[in-house]
Parts: sequence; C-alpha cells; structure tokens
Amino acid sequence: MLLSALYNYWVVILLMMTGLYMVIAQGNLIKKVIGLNIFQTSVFIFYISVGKVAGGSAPILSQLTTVYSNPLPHVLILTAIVVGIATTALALALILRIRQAYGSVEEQDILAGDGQC
Amino acid sequence: MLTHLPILQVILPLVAAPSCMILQRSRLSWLFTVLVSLAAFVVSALLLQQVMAEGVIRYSLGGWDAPWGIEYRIDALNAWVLFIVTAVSTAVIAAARTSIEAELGASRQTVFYTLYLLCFAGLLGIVATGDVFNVFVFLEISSLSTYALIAMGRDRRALWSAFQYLVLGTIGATFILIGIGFLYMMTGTLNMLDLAERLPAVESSTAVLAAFAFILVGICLKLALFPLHLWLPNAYSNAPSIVTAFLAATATKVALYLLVRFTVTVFGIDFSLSALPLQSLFILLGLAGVFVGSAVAIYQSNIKRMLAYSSVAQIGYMIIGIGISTVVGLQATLLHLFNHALMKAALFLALAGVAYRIGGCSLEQIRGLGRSMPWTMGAIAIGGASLVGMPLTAGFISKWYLIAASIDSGFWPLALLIVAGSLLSAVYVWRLVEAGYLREPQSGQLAAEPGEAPLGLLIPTWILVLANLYFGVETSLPVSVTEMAATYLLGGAP
Amino acid sequence: MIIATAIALLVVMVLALVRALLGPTIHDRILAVNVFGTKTVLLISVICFISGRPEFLDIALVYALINFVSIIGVLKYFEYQGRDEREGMQ
Amino acid sequence: MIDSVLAILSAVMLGLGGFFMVSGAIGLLRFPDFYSRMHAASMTDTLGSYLVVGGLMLTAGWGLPLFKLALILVFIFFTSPTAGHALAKSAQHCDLRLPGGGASTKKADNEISGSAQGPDSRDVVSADRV
Amino acid sequence: MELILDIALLSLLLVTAVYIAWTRDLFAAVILAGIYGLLSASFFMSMGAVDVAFTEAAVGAGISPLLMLSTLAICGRAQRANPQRALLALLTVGVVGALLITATLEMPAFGSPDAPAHLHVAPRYIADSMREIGIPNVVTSVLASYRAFDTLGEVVVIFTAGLGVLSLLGLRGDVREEPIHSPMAEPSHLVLRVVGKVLIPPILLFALYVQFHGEYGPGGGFQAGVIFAVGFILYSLVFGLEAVEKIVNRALVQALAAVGVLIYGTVGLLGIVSGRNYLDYSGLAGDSVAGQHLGIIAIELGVGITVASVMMIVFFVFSAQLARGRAVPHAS
Amino acid sequence: MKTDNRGRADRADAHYSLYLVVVLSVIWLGNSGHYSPLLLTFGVVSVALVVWIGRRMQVVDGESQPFHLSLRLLAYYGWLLRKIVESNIKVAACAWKGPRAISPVSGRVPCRLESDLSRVIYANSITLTPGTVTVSLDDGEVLVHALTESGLAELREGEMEGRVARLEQP
Amino acid sequence: METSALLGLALGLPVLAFAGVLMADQRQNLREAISLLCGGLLLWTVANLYQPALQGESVSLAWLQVMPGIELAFRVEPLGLLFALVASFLWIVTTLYAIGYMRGHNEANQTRFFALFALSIGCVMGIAFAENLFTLFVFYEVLTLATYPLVTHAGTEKARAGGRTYLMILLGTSVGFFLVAIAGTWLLAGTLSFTPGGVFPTETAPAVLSLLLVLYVFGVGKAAIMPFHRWLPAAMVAPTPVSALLHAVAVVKAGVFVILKVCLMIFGLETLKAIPATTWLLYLAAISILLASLVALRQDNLKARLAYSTISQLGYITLGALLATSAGIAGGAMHIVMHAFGKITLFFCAGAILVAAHKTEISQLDGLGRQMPVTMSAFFVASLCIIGVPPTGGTWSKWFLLLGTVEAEQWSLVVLLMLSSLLSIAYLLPIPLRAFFPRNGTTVPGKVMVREAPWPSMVAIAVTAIGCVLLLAYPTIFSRLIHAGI
Repeated sequence: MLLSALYNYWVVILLMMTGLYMVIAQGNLIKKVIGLNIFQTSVFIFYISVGKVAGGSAPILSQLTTVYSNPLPHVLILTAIVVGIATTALALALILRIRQAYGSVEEQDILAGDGQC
Repeated sequence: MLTHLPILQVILPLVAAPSCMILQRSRLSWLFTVLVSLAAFVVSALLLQQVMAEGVIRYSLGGWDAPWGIEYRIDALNAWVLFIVTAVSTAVIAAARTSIEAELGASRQTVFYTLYLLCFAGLLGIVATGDVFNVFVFLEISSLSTYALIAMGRDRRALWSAFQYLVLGTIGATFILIGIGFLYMMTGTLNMLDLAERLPAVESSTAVLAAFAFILVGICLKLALFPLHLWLPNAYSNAPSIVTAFLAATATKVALYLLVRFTVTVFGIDFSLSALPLQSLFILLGLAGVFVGSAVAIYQSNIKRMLAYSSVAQIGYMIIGIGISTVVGLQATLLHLFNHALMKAALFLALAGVAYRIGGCSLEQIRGLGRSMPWTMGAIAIGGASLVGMPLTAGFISKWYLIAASIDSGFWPLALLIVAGSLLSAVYVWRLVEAGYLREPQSGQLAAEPGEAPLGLLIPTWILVLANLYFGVETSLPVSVTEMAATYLLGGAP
Repeated sequence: MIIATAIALLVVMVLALVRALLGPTIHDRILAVNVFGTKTVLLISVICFISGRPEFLDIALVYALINFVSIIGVLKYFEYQGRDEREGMQ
Repeated sequence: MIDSVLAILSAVMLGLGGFFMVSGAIGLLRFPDFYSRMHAASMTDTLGSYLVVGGLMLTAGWGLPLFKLALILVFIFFTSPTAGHALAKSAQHCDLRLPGGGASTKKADNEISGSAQGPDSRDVVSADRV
Repeated sequence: MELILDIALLSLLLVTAVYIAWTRDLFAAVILAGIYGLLSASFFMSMGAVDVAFTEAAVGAGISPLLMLSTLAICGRAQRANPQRALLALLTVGVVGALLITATLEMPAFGSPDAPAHLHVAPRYIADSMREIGIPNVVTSVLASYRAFDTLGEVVVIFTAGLGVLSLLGLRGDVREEPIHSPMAEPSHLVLRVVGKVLIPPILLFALYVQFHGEYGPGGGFQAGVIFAVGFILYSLVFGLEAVEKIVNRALVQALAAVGVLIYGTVGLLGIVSGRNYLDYSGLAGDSVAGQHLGIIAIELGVGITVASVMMIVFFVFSAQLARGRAVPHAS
Repeated sequence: MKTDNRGRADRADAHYSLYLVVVLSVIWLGNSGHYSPLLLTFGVVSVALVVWIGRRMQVVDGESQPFHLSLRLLAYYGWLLRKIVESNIKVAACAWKGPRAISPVSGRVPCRLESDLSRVIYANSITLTPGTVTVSLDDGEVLVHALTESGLAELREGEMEGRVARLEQP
Repeated sequence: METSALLGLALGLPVLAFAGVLMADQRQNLREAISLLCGGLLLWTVANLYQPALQGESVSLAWLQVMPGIELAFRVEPLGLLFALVASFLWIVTTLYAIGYMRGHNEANQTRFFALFALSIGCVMGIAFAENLFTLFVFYEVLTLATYPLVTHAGTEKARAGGRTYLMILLGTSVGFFLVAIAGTWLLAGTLSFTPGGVFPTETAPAVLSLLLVLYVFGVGKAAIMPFHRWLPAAMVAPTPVSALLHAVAVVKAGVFVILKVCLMIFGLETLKAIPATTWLLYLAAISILLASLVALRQDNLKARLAYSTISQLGYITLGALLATSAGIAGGAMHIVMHAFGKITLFFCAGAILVAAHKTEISQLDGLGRQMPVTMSAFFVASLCIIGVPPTGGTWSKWFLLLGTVEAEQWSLVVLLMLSSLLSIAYLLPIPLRAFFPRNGTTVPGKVMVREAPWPSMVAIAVTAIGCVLLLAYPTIFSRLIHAGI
C-alpha cells in the first residue's frame, strides 16, 4: 500500500538528488548546468505527480469525462519550465564567456587562473 | 487611480523595461530609468502613507479574488520594504550615468538599464505579492537580471562570480519551489493568507516541516546567511559599482523580507519557533555571520570585498533580530533593513566615485584620498560610522533596538556579543578611514591628483549620507512604521 | 492490442536507451536518440488513444518535428566539433 | 460488421508494427557496427511506424485525429530518411570507416582521445571492430 | 496500463539520470539529457499534463540540448575527473534526500482524488472556468486569466534571459567580418535542403495553429513561440546563418521581444482603463466572457511573439559564437 | 536562385505560392476543428503570413511543392511501399538471426538523374528501404551502405533509378 | 545674558575655535590667537555659570529627540560645572604651553593639532553638561575619535600602533560595555536622565544592578581601571601637550567624571551601597591603585612613570565614587581637580625637559635641577600635590578620601591608601631630588648648556604650579560646588 502510494515520489526524489549531486560535485561547468536541468525537471515531475488524480483525464473540458487532473500544478510547471530554460540559456552564455576569458570550463582551472583556491 | 497603487508599483518598472529596450539611446534610457524609479518611489510613498492610515490594502489581479487568483496584499511590512527599495534605487540610478559610461561599452548601456529595471521590478514584485508562487516567478526575474548585471563587470572574475551565483541562486530558487510544492500538496492553495489559515490543520505533518525547511534554506541561500554566503563577496566585488550599490542595498533586504514573511505570516511564528530550534539557530547563525563576516572583512584589501563581507555580518544582525522574535527584535530587524540599505548604498556609491576617478578601490589606492577627494572620502567616513553604529547615525538606532531587544528578552550575553561584533566592524571601517586620512598617497602612482567624483555621482551619494545622519537623529518615521509592522506581524490579528 | 503495442514501444525504448548508453561512438548515440524520439512520438499517440483523448495528437506531431530538428542540429554541431578536433590534431 | 473488420485489421497492424519495431530494436542492439545498426533503426522508423500509425488510424474513425495521424505519417515519411541520411553522411564525414573500402580513414573512431579516461575508454576497442 | 507506463518511464528516467551523472563524455551527457527531456515529457503525457508535455517536448528535448551542444562544440567535450567535492555532495544529497523521503511518508497517496490539493482551489477552475472564461482548456484559463500575472512574470523572465544572453554574447559591437561557414549548407547536403524547404512552411503554420488554438487544445503562446523559432532554426541549420540574417532583421527581432511583453502589459492596463483591476479582461468586450476570450487571445499573442523572438535571438547568438569560436578556437 | 532567370522564377513563384496556400489551408482546416469566423480569420492571416515568410526565405519553388508530378509520385510511392515491406522482412530476419547473418558492404552506385529533386527522391528512397542507406550524394554517383551484398546489387540493377527518372519525364 | 544661552555658548565656542583654526590654516599667529581667545571666552562663559549652578538654578538646553527617552540635551549641574571649569581653565594653559612646545619642536600638522584640541575641549564640555547618558555617550565617543589623530600625531608606525591600542581599548570598552549598560538602564528605568538619587526603581534585582555597575565601571575605559589601562601607556607616543590633554584636561578626567556621575546620579548612593558588586569593584580599584604604583616605580621613562601614576591616581577617584559616601564622592571630585593641576604640571615639566634638554629617561636627569631650576621646582611642587601633602591642594582630596573610607568602615582600604601614598612618594619625589642632588656626585655635563624651555611653556608651568599651591588655600571655589552637587 505504502509503496504504491508513494513510490512515484521516491523515484522523483532520487532523480532530484542525482541532479543536485551533479551540480555540487562536478567541476565541469557544462555538467553542472546539465545537473541543474535534471534537478529542475525532476521537481517538475514531482509537481505533475501531485496534480495527478487517479483515473483523471487531461484538464481540457470535454463531454466524455468528468474527472480531470488538477490543472493548477500544470500551470505552475509551465511557468517553471520557462524559467528553467531561461536560466539554462543564461548559464550557457556565461559559460561561453568564461571559456573565452579563462580558456577552460573546469572549475579548478578557473580558480587557479584567478589565484584563489 | 489610487486604488491601483499596489499594482502600479510593480507594473510600472515591469512595462518600462521593454520600453527602455526600444529607446536605444543610452542617455535617454538612463533618464527614462531615473524617471521610472522616481515614479515608483512616489507610488511607494503614497502606498506607505495609505497603509499607515487605513491598514492593509488588498488588490486582486485580474479581478479574481484570492485564493483563485493572485492578490497583492500590502501591509506595513511590504509597504516599508517597497519604500526602502524604491528610495535606494532612485538614488542609485540617479548616480549611475557617469559610472556606467565609464565601466560599460556604449552598446551595452541600454541593455544595462533595461536589465536594471527588470531587476527592480522583480524585487518589487517579490515584496508586493501575496501569492507564494508569484514570489518564485518574480524571484527569478530579479535573479536572472542580477546574474546578467553582475556579469557586466569589467573583470573576468565577474563572469565566474555571476556563474557561481547563478548555480547557487537556482538551487535556492528550486528549493523554494519544492517547498511551495509541498505546501500546495498539503493545503491546496498558494495564497499566503489562505495558507496561514489552512496550515495549522496539517502542521504536525512532516511534509509541512520539510516544506518549511526547504523554503528556509532556499531563502537563506538568496539571503547569503552565514554558511550559505559564499557567493556574495565575489558577486559584490566584481559587479559594476552601480550594480553592487543597488544589490547590496536591496537584494538581500528583499530576501530578508521573504524570510520574515514566510516564518511569521505564512507559517506563523509559533509554528516556526516550535518546528525547528529556529530561535537558537537564527541567533547562532546570525552571530556566526557577524563574527566571521566582520573578521574576514578586516583582512580584505579590496574595499568592495570588505564591504561585501560586512554585508554578510549585517545580515547576521538582522537574523538575530528575527531570532529574538519579540516585537522589539523584529522591529530592530526592520529598522536595520532600512538603515543598512541607506549606509551600504551610500558607501558603495562613494566607492563607485572612487573607482571612477582612480580606477580601482583597494586600500592602497585610497591612501590620502581625504585630501584629493574630500567629499567622497567624507561620505565613506560617515557611511562607515553608520555601519559601526556610531550615535547620531542611522546605524546606531538599529543597533540600539537590537541590543534593547536582546536585553529585554533576557539574552544579556547576546547584547554583549552584538556590540563586540560592531567593534569588529569598527576595526575595518577604521582601516578605511586611516587609509583615507592618515596615510600619505602612494608616491608616483598617479600622475595627477584625482579630482572629486563627478557631481552626478556625488549628489546622490551625499543625499544618502545625509539620510544616514537624518535618520540617526529624527527617527519617528522608521520607528513608527517598523513598530506598526512588527506589532501587526506578531499580533496575530490577520 | 493497443496496450501490447504500447508495451512493445516501451521495450523498444529500453533497447534504444541501452544503445544510447553503450555508444560506443557518438553516432550510435545519436542514432539511438533518433529511434527513441520516433518511438516517443508513437508512444504519445498510443497514450492519446489509450486515455481516450485522441485530440491531443498535436503533441505527437510536435515531438516528431522537434526530434527531427534536434537531430539535424546535433549533427551540425558535431561536424563543427569533429572538424575542430581534426584540425587541432594536424 | 465494418467496425469489427476495422478493429481486427487495426489489431493486426498494431501487432505487426510492434513486432517490426522490436525486431528493429533488437537489431539496433545486436548489429556489430554503426552502419548496420542504421538499417535496423530505419526498420523501426519505417514499417514499424507506418503500421502502428496506420493501426491507430483505423481505430480513430473519421475525424480530426485521423487527419492528424496522417500528418504524423507524412512527417515521419519525410524526416526519417532525411535524418538517417544526414546521420550516415555525418558519420562518414567523421571518419567512421565504411566496409568494403569506401571512404579513406585517418582515425579509427571519433571518440575522445587522450585526456578523457571516461567510461567510454573501452569503446575504442569496440569501435575498432567497425 | 497507467501503472506500467508510470513505472517504466520513471525507471528509464532514473537510469538516464544516473548515467548522465556518471559519464565523463559531455556529448553523451547532453544527448542523454535530450532523452531525459523526451522521457519526462512522455511521463507528463501519461499524467494527463498535456500542456506541460507539449512545452517540455519543445524545451527539454529541443531547445535546451541544442544550446548545450553549441556550447559544447566550443568548450570541448572531455570532462576532467575531479571527485574532490564528492563527499560534500554526497552528504548534502543524503541529508536533503532523507528529508524529502521523510516528508513523503505523511503525504497524501499518489493520485488519491481526495488529497487536499484537489479539494480546495482547483475544483473551482474545473467547475466554473467554462462559465467564467468560456474556453475548454482549463490550463489556459488558469494560465491566462486566473493566474495571468504569473504568466506575465514568465514572459518577463524569458525576456530577461534573452536580454542577458544578448548582453553577454551578442553586443560586442562588431558585425562579424569573417563569413560564417556552415557545413550543412554545402551543396552536397542536397537532401536536407529539399526536405527543409518542404517542411519549413508547414512548421511555421503549425506554430501559428498552436498559437491560436491554445484555448481549445494543448498549446498556447509559449509552445507556439518555440515551434515558430524552431522553424527558423531549421532554416538556419539548412541554409546557414547568413541566410537567416538576410531575411530577419536583428534589431527587429530584438524589438519584437520587447513588443511582446508590452502587448501583455498593455492588455493588462486596458483592464484598469476599463474600470476594473489590472489584467481583468472582462471589460474588453460587451460581455465579460467574450472580453475574457479576447484578452486571452491578445496576451497569448504577446507571449508567442516574445518567446519566438527570444528563442531566435538566443539560438542565433549561440550559433554566431560557434562560427566565431571556430575561427579562434582558444581565445583567452 | 540564379539571377539571370529571375523573371521566369517570379512567374513560377506565384504558381508555387498558390500550391503552398492550398497545402497550408488544408493543414489548418484539418487540424483546427473549430470553424468559427474568428478562427478562420486567424487561419487566413496565418497562411498569408507563412506564405510571405516562405517567399522571403525562398523556399517556395518546385522543389518544395512538387505538385506538377503529384500523380506520378503517388504511384511511385505505392511501388516504393512494397519494396519497403519486402526489405523490412529481410532485415527483420537478419536481426533475429544475429550478426552472422549480415555482411555489411558499401559501394558507389552510379546515378544519372538530372534534377535535384529526383536525386533527392532517389536518395531518400534508398534510405527508406531498410538494408540500404545513402551515405553521400555526389555528382553522378551515390555512396551506399548496404547490409548485404544483394542489396547493393539490386540497386545497381537500376530499377529504382529508372522509376525515379520517369517521374520527371515530360 | 540668558543662562541657557551661556550654556549654548560653552558648547559652541570650542566648535567655533575648531572651525576658526581650520580656516586660519597655516597662519600661525592667527591660529594661536583664535585658540587663546576662544579659551578665554570659554573660561569666562563657564565662570558665569558658576553662580546659577551654585544656587541650584536649572539651566538646560535640549537639542533633539532621537527616540522616546533618548535625546541630546544638556543641563548645568555643579559637578559638571566643576569639571568644565577645570577643563576650560587648563585649556588656556595647555594652549599656551603647546604654542611654546610646538614651535620649539617644529612639529608638523600643527593646524590639525590645534583644531582637534579645540574639538576635544568641545567634547569635554558636552560630557560635563550632558543631561543624560545618551548625550554623554555621544560626546564620550567623539572625544575618543577626536583625540586619536592627536595620539598618532607623529605618524610613525610606532605612533600608529599606539594609536590603534588607544582606539581599540577605548572604543571596545565603551561600545562593548558602556553602551550595553546604557541600553540596560534604559530598559530598566525607562529614562537616561541624570537624576539625583538614582533612576532605578527600588524593586530592581541587585544582581542586575551589579551587572550594570560592572559594565559601567569597565565600560568607561577612560577611567583606566585595570585591566583596561593599557591604552594610557600606549598613548605615551603622543607629544607632551597631548599627554597633558589626555591625563589632565580631557580624556581620563572625562572617564572618572562619568564614573562619579553614574554612581551619584544613575545609581544613587543608597542603591550603590546595597549592591554586592560595589565592594568587589572597590577592591579592584584598590588593587589597581597598588599595582599601578608598583609598576610606576619600575619605569625609567619619565612619561611612562607619569602614565602609571595617572592610572594609580584615577583609581583613587573611582574608589572615592564607589565608597558611596558623601565624603568619598567629595574626595573623588576634589581629586579630579587636584590631580588635574598636579599632573598637568608634571607633564608640562616633562615636556619642557624634552624640548630643552632632549631627555626622556629619569636616569638621565641627574643634576638637571641646576640648569632648569624653575621647571624642576614646579615638578617638585606638583609631585607634592599628587602625593597629597601640604603645601598643595592635593592634601584636601586625599583627606576627604581617607575620611570617606573611614566613614564606610573599610579599614583595609585605609591601610591601603596609606601604603599607596608612600608608594607615590617613592616614585615621584626621587625625580626632582635626583635633579637637584645628583647621585654619587656625578658631574653635570656642563659642556652643553641647557636652558629653560620657551617662555610660553614656562608661563604655563608656573601658572599650574602656583595653582597647586593656591588650591590649598582656596579649595572652597570647588568644594562649594561639590557640596551643592551632592
């Protein structure tokens, strides 16, 4: 019972943690951004799971059904996805400039380049 | 039109930003930005007056009542923070032109002002809204523009700092998002007041606790609370001077506002204090921030970096105020919010003037500046005095309230530690003053003596400096507003 | 039968994912992604029919489109990169 | 009557489509080199897809979904060989050796050389078999 | 079936994520990130979140891998092994994960229809939106009317990002003297050229279709904007960047990005002008439902314009970097 | 587009634009499902906009709108579908039998097709039939990779090329 | 003239002097004339306040209110006037002396010196006339900051190091303890105004009051109670007029004055007696006296010895205040005056010796009495004043202190006072004796003729030395004020 009720969330949490791990542990900036992406996407999955109603259909009204998924999380996640891609684009642009300025996208090289550790 | 004030506050800069983008001419867009900021300031002043006179203002966006739609809800706290942000922003942006012309290429200036307006609008949006998800959206507007603004710094380190901030900021924002998700899951609503009403029914659940923890950590990342502060010194010291002045005076303030809003309004102070050992946590972290921040600041030779660490310390003070969690404590926090904004804006603007003339601001470079740039150095000295908490400056008032609050609630040692902390700040401020007044300028470093900073920069700086003095002497406005806000927040009356 | 198809699609996706993980060359991965993408298109169509809302086929169409453009884009960047690496070696 | 015929037909198509797709996927996994795998992949993309979409079309009935499925079908018909061709071309361009003395070869594979000791370092061996 | 789909997709997601974290070939990581996007979109689909699936398809599987790849093409794909922070990361992840897992224990069961989330605010949207707004897609109703202000924020976010990218990469004041050379535009890419020609007009039309049918089915301004931009991206992939420069004026696209936000903001202000609150469209037409409908169409248009413009700006700026970065591979 | 035959191209353009309008309108109507005046107006505007952009992009021409050979094309694709089914079965068998069943080869197949369009159709047809893949398309020949020797041999027989060539014969 | 206007004038004159000196800048004569003129005017002003203060007339001035209960306000009351009187008189004398010293030494940055000097006196006036603790605190802090550049006047690394110690200890104690104590007082009593008899409600717990008292005594670092005395020897790097300012006129006097005032008007003698911490602090002050005397005995550097002597003597005043008897307070207040006159003479002499003979160590002074008879005689008289024996005014203060000790029945302290007087004889008197009667008949280095210091300095020395003597005859000028104050 418990498993079937919550496994979804658990897997999502594992996904989040994988992403978070990448962000913290990886020294490569691009990898960090990928990690960030995975982290965020997993949060999206979590929200959508919250919005799921057993047997519910997509929240576009039709004569065929009366049970719909909760539309609110969908709306929120639409916004969050946009925020995610915006962040990613900005992060990648920053990485390109960092690469031009430092000649590397590895955190160690950058720190060494600035003489701080 | 008066009924639309809450939304005008945010929508004005928000819509102005794309318009500014279309203007294309940099001087014009500067002027436009100044006017918009000024208008926002007027709106916030009106709002503050209205709130003080009539109490809470609610505004339903799209005409949909909360919790179905998003509502703006302005009480004394929001109005106060809005007032601070707009006031500082107006002063900073008015000073911006010469500094920005010197630090950015011509093609990037319009973009700079647009991003500035966006950041400004984002911060205001965070403060004005009464909807937790809306907070997230506007948090991202302000964050993204902040990253871009920081990256405009001259040094390549600015890029790296912006990236670091971006990663940490995004983690923080995502944490907040997770927290909001949990809250929504447990209550079915996103409206702050509605949440406050519905949370007590489920507050024993671990999910609510986790939501609280996530939101807390997320905000503290943005706030640069002590162990999570690592992004801040880099970001502040490498951003363009004007950006530093703006961010130091507003961004952390808004994050602090969020912290207060969530712990006190949404979760309720009783829950917040009982759920986690928050009181001791805040006080300990605050103290650690005060001491570590100040101690590290003492050893900095780059003044921007020194003041950035000092910000970490000052945030510590504000957190302590929340940790004390009495009316006076909260009032001290809110007062310091205002005073710290005033002093940091003044200091960083003065530094912008120094950087404009000398091209840098290390302790070595400002040697003997008291003679060549007396007004600028005077601003730094007075701002520094305010930072230390000298009597008759604004800084004293908030420190006073903080000490009073800690004694009042029986934390005697805390009062001692607080003043010990401000002693540390006296040390680094003294290093500034000593370098500026008591040391001879480095010989042969500069061909000609640097003149005074340009008037455009100097006047706003001094307006802020005088505000520091004025509000150190005539405190009725901040004291009455913060008292109202604090009693309202803790009074329990919705 | 439609459910069997869905399961078959899932199986194909698993196998394609395995290929994407194994590589060994970049082109193998791209190929796997391509297969994966078209299978996603089909899966979504099938999901539409299973859930009884076939009017959502737009999404499948978008998938097909995006998948195609992505593959072309990937190849383009890879050609840039491949050339750079070779130039770097000479 | 006509409905049940359509249903049976659709089921058969869906089943066959599933079969071809799985076969293709198995080929994708089992075939030894990139170009051979491409054939397997194109199998899943062509007949597999056509059959599945066709099967769905039969159940869809007369209406918008039918048209949309047709559009998907047309789209796949255009894109999958194009993508396949671009892929093959790119592979050849990047010195993946063709069997039977096609293109000249400078390098045995296009994997990263040198610095990266990643999980793919063993890939060099398998790529050599190409 | 739902259960099988659910478990299968989640497992695939997990495998993909772990592999991405593990691999040190960044190219593989990006490719798999694309797969991750595809998978999560399928998952959204199976959860009934069609609009989200639509968006994630465009973003997670389309735009974001493309951007990452172009970054990768400049920055190199080998990643150095540096596990020095692995311990800290594991610790953090462990703590956060444990907290999350504990939190789930007292959550309402997955899919349970009587979870608080489904009982409080959402039911009104489902029950009343048809009467109040008059369009069947509840997500669009909420997005564009009940919570229209969030969406305004969203548009501003994307505008901000576009501006940020522009300020970082696009405003060096030079107009690229050296010609941009794209291998795909070589004559030997005949197949691609012909197929591209065939596909581009339908793609653009489809984007517009999505734009104007957001009220009835999945989609809306954001998705439309992305698809529209994808049409141009395909064009640039096939015919090269300079061809795109010829047909779209850069300054115009930048201005359009701002115009989209302005449209949205102005429609909101019209609410005030018509004597109601900001973003209240009821007063835009004689009858409030018609007014809502009109307002939604207008703001979706604003969203679409901004998103399309920003996506194009971002993509072209990145591509130009790529072309330039190739000329000077190790600028320092 | 060569400059010397611009006048002719313009006339042809109008022709092809009309085709495009028809195609786009069909797509719109087939997808929409809502035939209110408002949406139809949007449809008209959209189609006009896309055609305008398409012409600016110079993608509206005989290559993209091959309606002059639509009927023949249909017949050809009917034939091709049969070939696809056949080769699919072959490759599926190989897949189940395993790697030993195949002997990958590649080779150049001469291609005497004149127009770009027919060459593209030819190349795509080769790729569409599993077992053979067009690797590159050069002047006068096509580089093909095949799963078995027989696939290559079949191509060299030239039946497919002949059929494609007949598409464009007047 | 309106008395409150006089009060305003007393506060404003030094600021005027500050501005005037700054404007006069390099014009030496003008600058010094301004200083002297303002000094004279100030003395006149303060003297005019004497009668009203004595008669208990309420003269007050409120500037601005920062927060409820926290305002910048001033009031003339006898004790404060006593302090102001001494300070304003000695300002003139010190200025006179400084003119000679500075010219004789060719010091740099003289403008800054005179300007800040005036500012310091302004702060002293503020402290003396403060109506409440907040006002007092403000001027107390400004005084610290204004004197810092004076301490580091030389600008050398050593001077800066000394200055840093000075600043750290003074700021540290004042912010760290004093401010907290003030905040605590505000919270407990609701007011910060000085009120005869104390401000605390009677039911306040003695433990809290003890804590506050400890904070006050340590918080007023300028009173140099051990262990917060380090700044005083560190500040010896300063030029002699500055030392005079620190030791006699402004800084340390401000410190002990604050302690007196806090004991008298914040706690009140009754409350003070009831507090357990008072006794402990008394003993601490006593130990401070004794230890400082012992250390002073071991110093060879003249100024250092004087510095430790100051620490010891300040202990007396603190002790007097903490005795919580009227005689004790009177003794303490009296000692402010007497010590001021005595110590300033001693420092003037030390400076004169430095200027004229370039000697800093006591062991070098042998036989100097012949060459500088006036200086050394003055030194002798001043020593007697500090020790507390006739024919000098010091007799009175020591007497009152002894009386207070007896009154408080602190017999051990009586013994201690005796002992430390002996010690002070031991560390002070040998100096003039050595000058006049060189040890082992060491011949005076006759080759270099040493003459007396420049005449302005000599005038100053003479005035203060004579003052020491006169105070024995006319203590009533001050004692009336003291009694009015208590």
